[in-house]
Amino acid sequence: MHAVKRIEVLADSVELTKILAGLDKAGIIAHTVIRNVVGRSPGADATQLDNVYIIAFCMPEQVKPVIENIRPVLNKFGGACYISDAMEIRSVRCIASL
Amino acid sequence: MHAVKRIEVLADSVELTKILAGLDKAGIIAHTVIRNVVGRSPGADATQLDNVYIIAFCMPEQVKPVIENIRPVLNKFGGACYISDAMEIRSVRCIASL
Amino acid sequence: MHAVKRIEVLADSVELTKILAGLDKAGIIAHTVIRNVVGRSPGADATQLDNVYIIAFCMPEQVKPVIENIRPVLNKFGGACYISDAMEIRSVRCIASL
Amino acid sequence: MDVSLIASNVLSPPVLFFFLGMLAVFVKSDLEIPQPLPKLFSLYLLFAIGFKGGNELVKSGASQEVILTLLAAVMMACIVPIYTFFILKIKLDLYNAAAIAATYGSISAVTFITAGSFLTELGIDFSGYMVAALALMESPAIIVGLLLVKLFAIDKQDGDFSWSEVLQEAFLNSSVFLLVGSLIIGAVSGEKGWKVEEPFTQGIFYGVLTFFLLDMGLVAAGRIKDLGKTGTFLISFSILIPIVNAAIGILLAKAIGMPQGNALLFSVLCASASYIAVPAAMRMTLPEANPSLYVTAALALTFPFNIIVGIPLYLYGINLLWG
Amino acid sequence: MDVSLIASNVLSPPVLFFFLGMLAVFVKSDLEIPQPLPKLFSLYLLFAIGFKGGNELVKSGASQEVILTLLAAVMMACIVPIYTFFILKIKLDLYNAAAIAATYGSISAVTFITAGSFLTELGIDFSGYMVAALALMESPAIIVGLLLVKLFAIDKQDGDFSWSEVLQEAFLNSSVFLLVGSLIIGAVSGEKGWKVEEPFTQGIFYGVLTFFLLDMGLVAAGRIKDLGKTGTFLISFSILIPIVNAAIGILLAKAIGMPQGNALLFSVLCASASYIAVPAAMRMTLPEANPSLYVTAALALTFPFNIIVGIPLYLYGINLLWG
Amino acid sequence: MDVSLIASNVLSPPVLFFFLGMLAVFVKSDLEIPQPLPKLFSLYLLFAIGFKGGNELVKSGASQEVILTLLAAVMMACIVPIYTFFILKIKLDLYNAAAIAATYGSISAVTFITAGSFLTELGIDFSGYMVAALALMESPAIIVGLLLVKLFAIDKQDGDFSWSEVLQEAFLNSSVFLLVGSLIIGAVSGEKGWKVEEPFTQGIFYGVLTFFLLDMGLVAAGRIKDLGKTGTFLISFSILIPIVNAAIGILLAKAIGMPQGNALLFSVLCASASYIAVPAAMRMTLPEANPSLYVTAALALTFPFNIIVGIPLYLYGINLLWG
Ligand SMILES: Nc1ncnc2c1ncn2[C@@H]1O[C@H](COP(=O)(O)O)[C@@H](O)[C@H]1O
Ligand SMILES: Nc1ncnc2c1ncn2[C@@H]1O[C@H](COP(=O)(O)O)[C@@H](O)[C@H]1O
Ligand SMILES: Nc1ncnc2c1ncn2[C@@H]1O[C@H](COP(=O)(O)O)[C@@H](O)[C@H]1O
Ligand code: NA
Ligand code: NA
Ligand code: NA
Repeated sequence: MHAVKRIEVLADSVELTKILAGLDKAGIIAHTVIRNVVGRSPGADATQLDNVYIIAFCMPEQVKPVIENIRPVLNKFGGACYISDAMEIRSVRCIASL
Repeated sequence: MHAVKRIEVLADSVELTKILAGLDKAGIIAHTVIRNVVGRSPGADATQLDNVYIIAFCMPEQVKPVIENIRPVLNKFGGACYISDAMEIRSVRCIASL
Repeated sequence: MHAVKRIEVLADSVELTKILAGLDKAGIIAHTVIRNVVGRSPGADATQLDNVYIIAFCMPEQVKPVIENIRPVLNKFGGACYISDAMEIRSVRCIASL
Repeated sequence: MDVSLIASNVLSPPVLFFFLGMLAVFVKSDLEIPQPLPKLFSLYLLFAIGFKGGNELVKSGASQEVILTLLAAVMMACIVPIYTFFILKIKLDLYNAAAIAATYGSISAVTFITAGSFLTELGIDFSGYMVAALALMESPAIIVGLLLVKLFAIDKQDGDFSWSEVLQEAFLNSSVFLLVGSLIIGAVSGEKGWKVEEPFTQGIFYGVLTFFLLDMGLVAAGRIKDLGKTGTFLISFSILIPIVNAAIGILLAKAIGMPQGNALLFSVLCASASYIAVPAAMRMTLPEANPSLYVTAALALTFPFNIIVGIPLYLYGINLLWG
Repeated sequence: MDVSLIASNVLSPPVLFFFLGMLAVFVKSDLEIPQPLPKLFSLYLLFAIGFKGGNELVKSGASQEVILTLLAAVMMACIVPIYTFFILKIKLDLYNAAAIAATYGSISAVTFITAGSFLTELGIDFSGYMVAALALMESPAIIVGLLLVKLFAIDKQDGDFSWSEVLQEAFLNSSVFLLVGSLIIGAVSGEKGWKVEEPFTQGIFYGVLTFFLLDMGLVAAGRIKDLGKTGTFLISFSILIPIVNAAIGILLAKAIGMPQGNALLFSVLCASASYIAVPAAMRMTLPEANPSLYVTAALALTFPFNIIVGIPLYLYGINLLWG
Repeated sequence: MDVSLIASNVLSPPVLFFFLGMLAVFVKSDLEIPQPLPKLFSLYLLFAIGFKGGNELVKSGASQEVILTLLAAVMMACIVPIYTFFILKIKLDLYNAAAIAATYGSISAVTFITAGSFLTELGIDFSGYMVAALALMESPAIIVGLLLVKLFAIDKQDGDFSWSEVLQEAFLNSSVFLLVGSLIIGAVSGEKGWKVEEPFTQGIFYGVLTFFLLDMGLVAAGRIKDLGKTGTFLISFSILIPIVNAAIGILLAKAIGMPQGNALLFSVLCASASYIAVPAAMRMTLPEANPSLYVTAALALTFPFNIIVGIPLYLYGINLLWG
């Protein structure tokens, strides 16, 4: 059991590939994507029908490079990113983010 | 990067409009809704097939008014609401919750 | 408003029954399941199309027994589990996790 | 009772697939028909019967028989929730009694459609305007059920719901809306419209019904484990009341002089209970009532009972009376 | 104008169900066709018209008429975005003008299909190779729209998009890909392939279209509340420009000597605007433009206008000219 | 080998749409058929072939030919995993060898259905009871595969799975359950049941298969990038073993005296590998094996090979032998 960071990205589905590439480049391979999420934001006038919700738990030191990779995408296409704390219970099977 | 609060509401899908109205009234326009979520709770006997999971990141000072708006809905129809901490990486494009 | 723990489990959908049984055995009846979640992890080579994302908010003292129940499942079949903090706004209607 | 009637009902593919769905749950097969596929089937079935019914309604016109049938339908939809409410109040509280009464006053479109397929297989005619009776019987029970709550609630603060929301739920819920809409469009678009739609609305109809009943079997069986919490009173209620309602329906049909096919469909409408539209309305307007009770009774007991035993049983009664 | 033309369009089931969908939104019914069902219908429709079109394309061969028609199609797809761009620039900024221009230069397959059904109902023939025209008109406007941005962007750093991504979006987006693929397969698989696919691609086609238009009604009406933000300029644009584009299309069709059925389809292609493929491409390549504007104009105004008024109106014009 | 055989296979719409799906992935089109639509198609196909097969099974009765065919089917389903296991053990560890062996001992219903369509197009008859052979061949390999693990596991603690879970997965997984259920219902519901279901189960069958193969093309091509990790041994295995299995199947078919159509279907059953039911069972019962290996081999190599080359190749062999 050790401390990790939860990165959550909410964005239009057209950005998905770009955001996952941003995670990848920062060394974060593990992620989970929830599609067909419906959202609203003051930025977009209408209800966006096809958003994605991306969750990735990673090492605290990976947060900074990820943000650097993702921010330009969000700046160009919109979307939001949130960081919070969590504790990881990793199975022995994988070596993800150890 | 600044501190925000994550509001999560888990409820029956019939409550969705009422809960979003509660967010709106507290000035929280941005939100994300995940539909077709399956849940169980000690309150309901059976597995509920059509729940919704609502996530909204907002300013810390918006939490109190939101709770006041949402609590009566949850009291009447059931459901649960959770608050936690997060850091926001906002794009420059939108002015949501700044 | 009182402190609770958020348990998040990300795993292959074949594990769902086993993980819910693990929650149940630790006295956590309330949960929410998001299906058809897409994920990747360094453990699995390919993109997994049929993952589940399980969320359960529970009392802090329930965390330890849950982990003990779930860890063997994750060790055998893969998956990850994360714990974080939240505040619960419970409706008066249910007595879940009070 | 004529054994061949039961046999020809039970051996029809839709009913057999309903059994197969139930069996899947009992043997713990992982067979499932994920959402929104069941939703697709139910939208399709409402569209198809509405469109066909409207088309035939125009041909039949508004004879005295039609008007009497539709009046009888509305009457039953208003009376059934009243007397079932008082029966239910014997054992249940106000809110649950009202919610279950509303459920049984309304109808199940799939039971109706299955009865229609049964008649078609037996070569017995029925009129397209029976779909109008179906449409008319969906909503009134919701209103009646809530009026009963208003009347009998001691603490007047309880049971506070906005009537505009109630009317909305009753008359504009998706089932009623799509059915009535398709009925009107079917009536308006005439022979030419029918011809082009026919391979879709008629050709594959039976197959989609079969698939949908497979799903209904899965869902109904999944609810059976909740029967324990329901109690013997409600279990008996959900088997006996359909028979009572069907019997009243049959007598009324005889009095009006409906042909046998229509009489069966009418009795099935009286006997069936709503497990989609009314429960959704009740969750919104009577959150004090327990969905486990009204959904389980209608879905896990009354629905299978009508599909398997009820339909041939009611036809047997009709055959006796019409003789 | 011949009233019977409007009537026979408006009273056809697909258009009536489009109204029903809009009505559902206006009266706040909870009717919805959840994803991915609309996606299923649109994949099906592209597959079915592509396959049929390809099959007929082979039979008709590459006559001069065919070649002229396809050339005219590509020409219109390139010219429409140019002149609409300059009209739009009067009131809108560069990015929105270009995105809307691209939207109107491209086409709406459902409008085309509805026009085809309309012709079938009236018993007017049209050629299978019109589907090839449809396919050819989807993509060019995307390229033209982005070229206009490149030309008129003052700050050359703005509007920086990779051309490989643009070409990808334009020519390999799922609509174009499936339509062209089905067209080619329809052409290759011949009479034998057609026969086995026919109950699926032809039989239930009209019914699926009807269902899909119900959903389009729901979606279009849901967008109408955004019209306020759109402004009167864009509202007028989205009603008037289709008429202008259709008129040019009709004159071109007359000049080439298309038969009446083909002329209607051609004018409908010119008049219609894309609300799926082009908006998706614009979000990727011109994120500076506001999707609310281009989607709402194409979907909430131009699409219903064409479906309800445009199709019979353009046919009326064609009937006058062809005499 | 007769070129016209390959041509008439490759030019059939289902196979062409399979190519189209693969092409979509290679050119990075965003074409996708979102879940649960592929699930709908596969449920439908199992339902339709089961129902039809059961219906025809009753007509053919239980002749010696039928019994011998079904026995041969079960035999092959038990033997194939055994000898493939020993071949696989040359290069792979116990768990992966057993999981892949189980995969190849079982069958792919879609390959079977595609072979059936191919025969129909060529006008070659085949018997409805071949569907029973298909059903019988799904499960045994799962059991055999796990028995092999039990036998060869050195550390006896490893490979600990509960046999009740294994039997559950083998005989009650949704594919087997729906297929066998539909088969029985098809047999029970007779001519009358067939007639009403026919437009659904038969009419649109070929079209749904076509659509489903489009999706299979997308899925199979998506897996191809994993082939690198699979290694040349497994790549050769997944092309050569189907041919070996088909050859054994053909010889057995000849020995029994099956007609040519049945012989093709039988050889295709032997040659095909499961990429749905068995992988699901293996994930539960042999989590030590790597799904990337067994799914990729069956789906990205063996499936396309059989669909494109295998089916006409095996028929060519049969035509030679039966002369
Ligand atoms: N504060 C927020 N809370 C929850 N979801 C948000 C928030 N901000 C943005 N989103 C989601 O992200 C999507 C794109 O945001 P935007 O780019 O700001 O339009 C929205 O449609 C929402 O689904
Ligand atoms: N403690 C919890 N953890 C996760 N989900 C919950 C929890 N409590 C309630 N839910 C979700 O909220 C829905 C409605 O809750 P209730 O009103 O308590 O029946 C349930 O069906 C669950 O999906
Ligand atoms: N660090 C992580 N962040 C987000 N999702 C994860 C993470 N690790 C695992 N997952 C999810 O859990 C699934 C199974 O993980 P594994 O067993 O490690 O292959 C993956 O396909 C992901 O969807
Ligand atoms: Na009733
Ligand atoms: Na156009
Ligand atoms: Na095999």
